[in-house]
Amino acid sequence: MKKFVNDPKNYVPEMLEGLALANPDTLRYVPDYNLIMRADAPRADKVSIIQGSGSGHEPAHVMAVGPGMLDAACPGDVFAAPPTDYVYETIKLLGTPKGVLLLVNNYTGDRMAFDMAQELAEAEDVNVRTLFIDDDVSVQDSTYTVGRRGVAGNFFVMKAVGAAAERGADLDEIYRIGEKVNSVTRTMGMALTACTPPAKGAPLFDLPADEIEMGVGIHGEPGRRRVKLMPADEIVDELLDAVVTDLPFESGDRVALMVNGLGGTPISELYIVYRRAHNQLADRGITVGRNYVGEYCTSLDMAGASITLVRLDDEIESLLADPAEIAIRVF
Amino acid sequence: MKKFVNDPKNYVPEMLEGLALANPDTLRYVPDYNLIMRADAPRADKVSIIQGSGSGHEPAHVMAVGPGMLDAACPGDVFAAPPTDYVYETIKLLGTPKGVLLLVNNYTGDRMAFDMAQELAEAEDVNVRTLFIDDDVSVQDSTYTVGRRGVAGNFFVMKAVGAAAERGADLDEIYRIGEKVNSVTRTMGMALTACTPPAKGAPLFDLPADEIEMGVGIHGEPGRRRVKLMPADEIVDELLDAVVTDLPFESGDRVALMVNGLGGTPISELYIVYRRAHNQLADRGITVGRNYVGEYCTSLDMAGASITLVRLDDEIESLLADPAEIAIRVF
Amino acid sequence: MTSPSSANLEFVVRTIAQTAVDNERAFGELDAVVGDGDFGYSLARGFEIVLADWDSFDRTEASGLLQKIALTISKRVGGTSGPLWGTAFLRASAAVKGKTELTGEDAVAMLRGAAEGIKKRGNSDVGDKTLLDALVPMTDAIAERLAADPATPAPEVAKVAAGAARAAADATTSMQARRGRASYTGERSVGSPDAGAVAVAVMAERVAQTWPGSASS
Amino acid sequence: MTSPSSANLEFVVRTIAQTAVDNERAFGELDAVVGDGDFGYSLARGFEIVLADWDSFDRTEASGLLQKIALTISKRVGGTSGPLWGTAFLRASAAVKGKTELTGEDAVAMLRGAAEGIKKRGNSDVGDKTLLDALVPMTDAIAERLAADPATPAPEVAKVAAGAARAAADATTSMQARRGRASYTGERSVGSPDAGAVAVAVMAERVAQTWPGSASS
Ligand SMILES: Nc1ncnc2c1ncn2[C@@H]1O[C@H](COP(=O)(O)OP(=O)(O)O)[C@@H](O)[C@H]1O
Ligand SMILES: Nc1ncnc2c1ncn2[C@@H]1O[C@H](COP(=O)(O)OP(=O)(O)O)[C@@H](O)[C@H]1O
Ligand SMILES: [Mg+2]
Ligand SMILES: [Mg+2]
Ligand SMILES: [Mg+2]
Ligand SMILES: [Mg+2]
Repeated sequence: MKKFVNDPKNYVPEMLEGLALANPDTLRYVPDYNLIMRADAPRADKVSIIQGSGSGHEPAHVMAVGPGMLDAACPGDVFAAPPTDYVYETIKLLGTPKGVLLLVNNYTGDRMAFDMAQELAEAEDVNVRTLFIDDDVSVQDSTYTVGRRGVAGNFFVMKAVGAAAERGADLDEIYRIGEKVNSVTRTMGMALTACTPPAKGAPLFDLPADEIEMGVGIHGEPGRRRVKLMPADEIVDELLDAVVTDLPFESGDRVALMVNGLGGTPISELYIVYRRAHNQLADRGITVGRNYVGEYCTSLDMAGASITLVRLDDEIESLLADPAEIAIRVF
Repeated sequence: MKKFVNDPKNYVPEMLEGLALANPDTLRYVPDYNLIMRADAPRADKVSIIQGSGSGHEPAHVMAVGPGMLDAACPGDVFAAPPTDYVYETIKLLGTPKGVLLLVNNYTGDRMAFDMAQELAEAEDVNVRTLFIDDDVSVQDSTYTVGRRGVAGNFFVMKAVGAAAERGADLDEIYRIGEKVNSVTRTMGMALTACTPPAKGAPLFDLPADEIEMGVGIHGEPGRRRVKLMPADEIVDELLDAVVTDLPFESGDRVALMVNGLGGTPISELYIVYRRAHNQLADRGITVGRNYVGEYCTSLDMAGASITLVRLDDEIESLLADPAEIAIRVF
Repeated sequence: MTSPSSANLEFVVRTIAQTAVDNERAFGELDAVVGDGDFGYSLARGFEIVLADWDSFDRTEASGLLQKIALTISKRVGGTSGPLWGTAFLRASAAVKGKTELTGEDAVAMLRGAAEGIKKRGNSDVGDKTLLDALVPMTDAIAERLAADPATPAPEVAKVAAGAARAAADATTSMQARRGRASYTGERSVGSPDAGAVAVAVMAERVAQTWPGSASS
Repeated sequence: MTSPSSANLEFVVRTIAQTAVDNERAFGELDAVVGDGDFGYSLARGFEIVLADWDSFDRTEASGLLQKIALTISKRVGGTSGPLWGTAFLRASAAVKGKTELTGEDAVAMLRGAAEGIKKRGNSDVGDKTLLDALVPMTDAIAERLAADPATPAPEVAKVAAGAARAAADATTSMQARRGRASYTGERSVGSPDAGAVAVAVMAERVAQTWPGSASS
């Protein structure tokens, strides 16, 4: 396994320690609950926003903590939902009179941990609501599955509710906004290579040198289908078509377009993807109002990308444009 | 080759096209000279800053164009200095009464192309100065080599001279600042894996599963030595020691610390690296005044990282803290 | 059957814990086929604490011991397994609340409680290709055997349980996952057994093989 | 020696260009050993334009043709090779300025001009493990042969050149690079030949093998 890792068991805590050392004035690391929080949280005049999920998706979500976005992130081990207890303690630490919003990607483990923790916290009179994010179109939603997965689109929900919370909105209003953003957000991703979880020390799955996985999950879950390697433009066309037709996005729509790298793909390639996606949307009469090219929700060192579209309206666009200060930065 | 690529010959132009499509109001792509420039450049009241180099190091340098940093970047093909002619045309396009500063990483091809272009431009009365950046401690500087290479430390030179130019400084003053920053900047990198240039379609060198390359160049040039895979902390210690003892950085120094990913390494691992580097510097009595964790100067999809230190003084720190707006962004 | 004494319960729980720790890698590999590969890691992190803290647990009462283990698991185990296995131990604890001597019926009640807890927490049932597909058939086999011969010796019951769990776990291979991460893969989940079900079988086999005084131990 | 006519020059230049295009991958591999692997790509991008634009070039005068090629290379070839090969063609052009008929001495003068240009531009010399280590010995061998027998037929001169270039290129294997990207690797550059020197040898060999009317063509 070729990684910067010491003992794989310390992968997450050492990363969090590094993050806190790099942001001593703004972030606080609470090792007991594996928690990253704003140094100035909780604030009595503001709803606290918490996102939890497995680790391995950085910058989601620990590096999205800061003014205008999350008040805390409560990560589990790599690809594992956090223990119920940690979620519960995080809610208690961040509790404010205005309440707490939990953002949870729709996975069985995360749902259960957050459900249980919410119950426990409510028993202590913390006002909590939980919003599930499920933007991944690669999984068919049906009663036979646990529903769509939450993937890179969670960024937009975090950003919008983070901005609304900063503006002083109350919990129900923030919840409404989060649900609305989720309802107009769609994503599909694909893997060029597998990722290597540090505790496993080997690639999570075998992907031959000439095959790719369309619709892969951000935990390396197999996707829709495995196909032969294709040129960039063909990959983009397939992803985009799945995303566009799902909502569906239509001619005249104004969208945010995110090209998200899965961890092992350089940003040069992401712009090659962006180029095609932008042009294809233009051909469909869809205008890109805001764009995001980079890493937002990764899958460790997986090479690959996802494409997310959000249908914009004035409210969403204005929330996305609000300032935010988080750990991923250039200066 | 597992990449988002169409025809490898179009790798760079398609990336640049994507970049321009994503930043229609601020950036302009000039396909004839493979050039990315600020849409509002040149400005008569300001020295123009141009950085050129091979491609494959993104976000360096095409994604560092914008207010407070570069006025233009003039990239060559992957790992190849730009043709002389393109550099010459770029200088002419960006020429202002206050002059033009060329930032060039110290490689034979780049030096030659920029030297020739400068001569040509001066013949047409453009006021040009060229600053060579050579922060890589892994290469011994001697009369038998072409000297140190310029690597991720170029970010700090760009940032400082970009800020100075924005403040209105004249060409000589900006040159002085750039030289000063370069003189207190030191970097060393290492590779966990080789990178795959799109035109080659295969890894640039063979690195067995249990070996790493210490002191690798950002074009996949072999480094100081090849060693067995080590835990993250040991790798960091070796890189940091080489960097610290070179200037040398000493107890009481205040520094900027950059942990730069080489393209295939996820940011989670970079924070594991940061943690160790920060703690080791503290042990040496060196204070981290500013830190940078992410990708600044990559080597395509290479897994690996470099560590850069800059000795800060009030002037440098203030320039680094100035605002800048470039294409890599979160919102 | 001689009643499963408190010592027997301790033996079973410790064996489960040790099996989880010893099979961290193997269970992870199973989960990697159509899941995300962390199942072994998650279980091992919880159960290694159970083993480390064992001597500090108050073991005078079965229900209390099981509750303590449930808490350790919810505290330290993440993923889907944390809530599921935590709930399972909590419900097993509830099933024998106040009892000092445990009978064969109590063993069945604990296992049924665990299965019901998992079903509720996981919104799942037999047939969804989860650990329930080993746990429930195993419990049924134990109940059946005890109904036929209430005096079946404990090691014999353990063998029956192991055989039933293994057969049921193997049978998950042909099933299509409808719950958990594997369900995203639809038909592609067919062809490999469920990691959780196999874990139950391996634990049951280890219990049977190492039962104190058992032939094959 | 029959004077290398304008047709001969055209043949040599076209052969060099075609060789660069045909060997894009091979030259790249050589550069990848201790360099960055783009040498073949860089050369091919320039020379494919030379071939494509060939018919549009004014070929009535040797010097003008070589200058045109020099410009094409500086326009389109990046890396170290752009300035070096561009300079080489420019200096070759200067060496025969105004001449209409080219002699063997002119061929030597063009090659010497090219080598001097490279040395100046690259701040390098024979012994640094660069293309100079094939180009200069090859030029010396041509000059020597023409001094010994000024009437040596052109195909024969080409063979001499190819043999000398190949031997010299092979000999770079044992050298340590002191210029160019390979120099960063210090002693690790020993053991593989220089990509630029091999390219010169391959081009010279192709010229010799395909010389119009030559035995082996
Ligand atoms: N909804 C559910 N109900 C019951 N068991 C489940 C459910 N979802 C998953 N499982 C079991 O959990 C196992 C996977 O556990 P684990 O790897 O910890 O979960 P995750 O998918 O969160 O990584 C599966 O093999 C299956 O036996
Ligand atoms: N300073 C120099 N002088 C002469 N030849 C050089 C010099 N540096 C490099 N070369 C030649 O150029 C070749 C490499 O060219 P190329 O791959 O285009 O350069 P780069 O190192 O910029 O990628 C080397 O094999 C060598 O023959
Ligand atoms: Mg998991
Ligand atoms: Mg090069
Ligand atoms: Mg799992
Ligand atoms: Mg090269």
